[in-house]
Amino acid sequence: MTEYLVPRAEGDVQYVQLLTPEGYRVEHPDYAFDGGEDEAGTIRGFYRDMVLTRRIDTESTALQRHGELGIWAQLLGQEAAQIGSGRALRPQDYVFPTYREHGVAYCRGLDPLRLLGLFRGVDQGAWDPHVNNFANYTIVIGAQTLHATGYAMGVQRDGAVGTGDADRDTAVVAYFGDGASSQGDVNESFIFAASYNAPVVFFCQNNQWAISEPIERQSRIPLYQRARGFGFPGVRVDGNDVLAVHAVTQAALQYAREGNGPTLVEAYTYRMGAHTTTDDPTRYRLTDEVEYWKLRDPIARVKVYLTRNGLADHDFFEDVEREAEELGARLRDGCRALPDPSPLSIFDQVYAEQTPELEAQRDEFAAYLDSFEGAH
Amino acid sequence: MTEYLVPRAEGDVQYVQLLTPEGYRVEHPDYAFDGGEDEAGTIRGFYRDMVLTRRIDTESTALQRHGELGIWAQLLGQEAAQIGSGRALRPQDYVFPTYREHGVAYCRGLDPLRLLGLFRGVDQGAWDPHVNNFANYTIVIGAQTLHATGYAMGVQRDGAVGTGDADRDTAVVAYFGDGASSQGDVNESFIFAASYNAPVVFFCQNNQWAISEPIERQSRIPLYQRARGFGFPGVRVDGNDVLAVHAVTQAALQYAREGNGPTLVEAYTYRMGAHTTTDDPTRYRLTDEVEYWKLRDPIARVKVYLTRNGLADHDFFEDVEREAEELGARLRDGCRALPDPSPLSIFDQVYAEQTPELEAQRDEFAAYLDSFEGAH
Amino acid sequence: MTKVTLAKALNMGLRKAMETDPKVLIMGEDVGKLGGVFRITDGLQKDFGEDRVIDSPLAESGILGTAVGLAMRGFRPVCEIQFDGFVYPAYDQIVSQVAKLHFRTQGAIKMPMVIRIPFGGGIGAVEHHSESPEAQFAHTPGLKVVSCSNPVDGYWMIQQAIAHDDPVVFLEPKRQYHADKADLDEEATPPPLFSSKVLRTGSDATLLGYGPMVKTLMKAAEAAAGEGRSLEVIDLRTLSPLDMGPVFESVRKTGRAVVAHEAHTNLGMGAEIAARITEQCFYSLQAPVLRVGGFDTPYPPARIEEEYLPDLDRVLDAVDRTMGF
Amino acid sequence: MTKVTLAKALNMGLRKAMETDPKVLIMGEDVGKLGGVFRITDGLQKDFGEDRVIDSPLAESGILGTAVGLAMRGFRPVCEIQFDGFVYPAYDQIVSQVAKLHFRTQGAIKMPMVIRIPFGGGIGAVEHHSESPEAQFAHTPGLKVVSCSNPVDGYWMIQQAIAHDDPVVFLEPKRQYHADKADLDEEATPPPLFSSKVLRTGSDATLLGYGPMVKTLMKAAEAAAGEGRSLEVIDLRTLSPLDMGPVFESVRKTGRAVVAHEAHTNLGMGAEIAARITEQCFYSLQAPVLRVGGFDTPYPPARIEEEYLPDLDRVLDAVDRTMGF
Ligand SMILES: Cc1ncc(C[n+]2csc(CCOP(=O)(O)OP(=O)(O)O)c2C)c(N)n1
Ligand SMILES: Cc1ncc(C[n+]2csc(CCOP(=O)(O)OP(=O)(O)O)c2C)c(N)n1
Ligand SMILES: [Mg+2]
Ligand SMILES: [Mg+2]
Repeated sequence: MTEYLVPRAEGDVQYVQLLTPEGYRVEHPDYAFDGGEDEAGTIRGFYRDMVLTRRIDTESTALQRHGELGIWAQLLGQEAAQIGSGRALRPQDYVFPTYREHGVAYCRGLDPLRLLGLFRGVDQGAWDPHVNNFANYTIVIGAQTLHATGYAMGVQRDGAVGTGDADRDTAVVAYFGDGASSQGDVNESFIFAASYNAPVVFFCQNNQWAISEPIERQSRIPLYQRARGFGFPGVRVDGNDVLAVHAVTQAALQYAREGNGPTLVEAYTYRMGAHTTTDDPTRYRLTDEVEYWKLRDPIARVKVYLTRNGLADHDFFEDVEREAEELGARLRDGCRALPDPSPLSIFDQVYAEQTPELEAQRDEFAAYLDSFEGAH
Repeated sequence: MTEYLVPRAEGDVQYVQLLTPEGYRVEHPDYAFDGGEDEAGTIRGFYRDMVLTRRIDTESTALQRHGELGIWAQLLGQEAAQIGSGRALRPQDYVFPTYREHGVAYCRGLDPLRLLGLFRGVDQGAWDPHVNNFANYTIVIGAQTLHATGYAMGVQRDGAVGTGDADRDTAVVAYFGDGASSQGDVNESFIFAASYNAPVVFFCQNNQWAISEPIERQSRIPLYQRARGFGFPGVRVDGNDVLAVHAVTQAALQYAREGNGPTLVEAYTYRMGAHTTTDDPTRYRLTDEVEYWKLRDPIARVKVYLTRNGLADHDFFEDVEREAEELGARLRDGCRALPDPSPLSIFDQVYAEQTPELEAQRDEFAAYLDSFEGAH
Repeated sequence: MTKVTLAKALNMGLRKAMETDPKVLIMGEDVGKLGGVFRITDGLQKDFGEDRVIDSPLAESGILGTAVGLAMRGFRPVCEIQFDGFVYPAYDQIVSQVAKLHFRTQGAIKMPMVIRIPFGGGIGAVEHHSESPEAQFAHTPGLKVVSCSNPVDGYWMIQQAIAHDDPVVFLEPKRQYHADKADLDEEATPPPLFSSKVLRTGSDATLLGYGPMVKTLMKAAEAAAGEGRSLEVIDLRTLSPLDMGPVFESVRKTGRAVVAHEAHTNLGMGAEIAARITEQCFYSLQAPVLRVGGFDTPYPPARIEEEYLPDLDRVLDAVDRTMGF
Repeated sequence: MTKVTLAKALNMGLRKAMETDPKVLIMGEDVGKLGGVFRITDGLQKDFGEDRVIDSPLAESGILGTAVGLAMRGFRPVCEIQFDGFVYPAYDQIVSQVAKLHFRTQGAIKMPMVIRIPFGGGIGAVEHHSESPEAQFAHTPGLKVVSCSNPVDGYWMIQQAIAHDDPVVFLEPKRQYHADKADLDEEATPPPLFSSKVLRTGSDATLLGYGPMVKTLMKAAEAAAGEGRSLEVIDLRTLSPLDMGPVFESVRKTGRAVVAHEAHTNLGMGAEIAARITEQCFYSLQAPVLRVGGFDTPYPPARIEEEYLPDLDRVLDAVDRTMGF
């Protein structure tokens, strides 16, 4: 399939970009980066976020290699897409992730150890979503886009949209992948969101691959254009440019909060690693392509920008590095210390109101387990 | 919901039209009607087809009222959409209908009595689809659009597309409704068709209603534009104009046969009757709307055109009327004569290769039935 | 006391639930102005508005999937599936999301949702309008499944299901919607939702059923009584969890049981009920538990559906057979 | 004779089927270059081309729905569902279309389709990757359902399923893909597809299972033999239709049966098998048929899946209990 030999995103890709791979700021007619009062500080913050997110990723990958995790879904290369969008959220906004939004989870304040619990197999990603307004990871492709849309319909019913109150108006974000765009559920979520004008931002990380399948298998036109078929705006952003992602997401969120309805944001990025730690991408893609994307690294360009413009010094980068080391150590230790669940606990979590028959099954199993205790 | 008070299709609807409701031919920059050598004869044929189709419909509605059918899905008002498209097909083309394409069935040469079998409940629409290249009615909304796409993928694999051989190149048509456009399956069929560039025409009869739900609940932009989101052409045609429907469908079919892939055709029409004979449309729509559409009757405008231009005389119209009467009589008699299935037959049709356990169940039931025979 | 049909009772129960709790929403195809194709939601949109009685796009997965999100936002969605055979496009959302979210989140998320499904045959309909999908939902941990058989139960059970914090698949025997009227006392105290009920006591054998079959079982017991045979009838009411206590008690007394449902016999509820009775009442059983179900074929064309559906004769035939052991 | 794993045997069987019949197609996610996430289709796209080994868009309903159309055009699609838990988006197409088209058309349309599903647990995976959905398909008339338990069966059964004119849900015990190697004689004559098989004869009780449980049952019988207990083991192989002849024969001899599966116990295959055995062997039974299954909870996190899955101890515990009656 030589048609994928030529690295995509070469020249012909039209997207919103505010920081080039070489670290130069550029203008865009429709979008500008809003870094607040202390713009340099904000960008340094993004840098730190991306480095820490990458550390979460590499550390977790290593933990999987050491047998501490059953599997890990890597985000390497997608840091800008996740931090840029995650940092555009307000506290009251609500996120519905896939299984790969570790950077967004981090932005929402979820302890990365909660993510490890899922991949270690001690739980199924059992955090309380209402604590950080960050829903639980969803593995069935696309299902969460409908949940997000429904939640946004709830937001409408609560009158938390279009009031002009910045602390009240709420947007919902549905993350999904390029592959997911083919699922019926995702398209139905577009239909419901359009029909009810729900305050939801569909944030697609087009990382070019759905396991071994290239984006061309899912769509023959740029994905952001899917929205045209449903009557709401779509925009493609350089997903490796944290400033552009932030600007575009912020605009889409605000559009939703104001009651203007859904937007599709396509963050054009690349999955630098394997699909998961069990995947072997050499079977289906060429290193040329990976090499090409290495030059567009989302973190490197921010570092160059900060350095070239004297916005961050050596100490800053060292501090971030140290912080990353600490985070890594905490993850290593914390992961190993995650307690295994008790076998009997599974019976207690099936229903909000336990059933007598399941209670009986539990008791029977408890007695059975006890019989071994006795035997030893 | 006053927003539906104003009859839709007033002025702002852009579509391909070649014959006005008043029966005047008009030009369109992209589409021209091709009536062959004997254009007037062709149009008279369309007229006849539409009248007979309407008769099938009204006769069946009457049969339902008399208790001879369990239910009937009326097509009243959609005759042009169905005859215009049905008459654009070549023998080798293949049709995947919903449950309302009685006019297309008629074009394919399927005996209308076969349709009555389904609605009478003597079978489930059990015609052999390969005889007329007309698949069986599908009741689960949207499911057949994927079947059509798969069939079209098969056509590709058989090399029956893009050869230039007019008797070989094959297009597939998937009929569906405006409501169906919201189903995941329909959107997935767009994705598969686009991805493989399959020779399929998606023919949507937008009759403005999905039972009680207006089209606005399904899409906030004109439906034909849905195709834009998937990267293939979409076109809206006046679904009550048999010449325009024929021209547009013929073009889309030819486009598919030549290997250019899918097209979405939206035939903008109106369901003049109830959703089915069990529906009561007065609960959800205004007579004003129906009155408006009565003026756009698909048959009347052809009659006016033929008459005004001296292309058909009184005898012709009388002949058609007589033919319709005969057809009606045949349906009435034929319907009543449709044999009830034998209860035991249901066991024989579950599998191509009968299973011993089902055979046993059959035998047991046969013995049980026999026990009553004895008792009487 | 008012005389009401099952359809009316459900409508009244829904209205009551909406009045009681402003978080209760109704969602589905044609549930608004039309009041649903069976008119079960008749008048509710008019009185509670379009925000609470939501006509959805024609997409069942979309209905259930957005209901999940609405439930997460604190609402209590009551989703109507238009006909049994159209629940399958939503199957993934139901079994992988609705059923599992409480478990996945260790209780952080509740799914107080009701999935109303008019089910069963006997109305002369075309394909996909007469299915009995209960076993598939009852096999799915995380869901609860109930079925009402009469107007009074309909009125109470729908309210109890809506007030319940777990997702409930609520199966309505569509053939009974307008079949009979019953006296409804809105002041009465209903039995718990997840309980089965002995409707008629007897000593020779136990008849078990739910939803549309209950009426048939009662008639069968009546007919049998005429021939001097005393049959106990139990309306199971809840299919997941099953409330087997009264069943075991009954079978220990009668020694014989026949379980009936419209669903395919193979792997239908009858299989589970037979297995449980046999496990728990082995020494009391005078005969194997016999099953009377729909055949293991797709639902047939309407003209022969009455042959397909278990009826009084087939139930009594099974009773004869069990007595013959 | 070659020593092959189940994964390899299936791959060889698929290849053979594709060589034999040019109408055989393979469809699914990542089945092409990658050869599927389990590599069952490894090398097939390279040798048979993209037209016959089709990487599909990420949409299960789309895969099954287009397969229906391809079957109507005369092809024989073999659809791979990547993991058991991802079959549900295709559930509607499977139960309402694939299963019913032959019936609907009174035989005018055949659906010679195989739906391959790697199923079951024990591989340390995350949610939705360890499901056992067999009962739901076996409950659906129009489908046939089989499961292989070893490489030799895998090689033959996949070919037989593909050659068969009805739709076959083909359940592959993913835990066994690379577990063991077996001698494969490609010249042998396989037993019929829809037949169960006595793997070990015994006299005290009968163990029944399929797919991933068969190995456990054999080990249990082995262990029991060490304690002087003689257990018969039957690999059911076909779940719909069931081939109960050898089972009845066995139970009439032993008087006791234990049926095991990973699927939830409630309404699992065990319920049906227990019910049928009880119906047919009532006077031979010394004890109720006991069931050892997955609990009636969602599949748990990987760290406790071994507790959830029926194992040798739980099987032997059930044998003890059945002997205690
Ligand atoms: C319904 C469903 N089908 C298949 C899978 C298996 N699967 C997991 S991830 C994946 C690819 C997803 O690709 P994409 O949406 O692009 O997201 P990415 O993994 O690239 O972030 C597949 C096929 C699944 N999880 N759910
Ligand atoms: C999956 C599914 N859900 C619901 C139904 C019930 N139903 C039958 S027709 C219909 C409306 C279809 O509207 P549309 O697609 O516009 O076609 P029309 O009937 O107007 O021709 C509905 C909801 C169904 N048949 N299938
Ligand atoms: Mg991707
Ligand atoms: Mg319509």
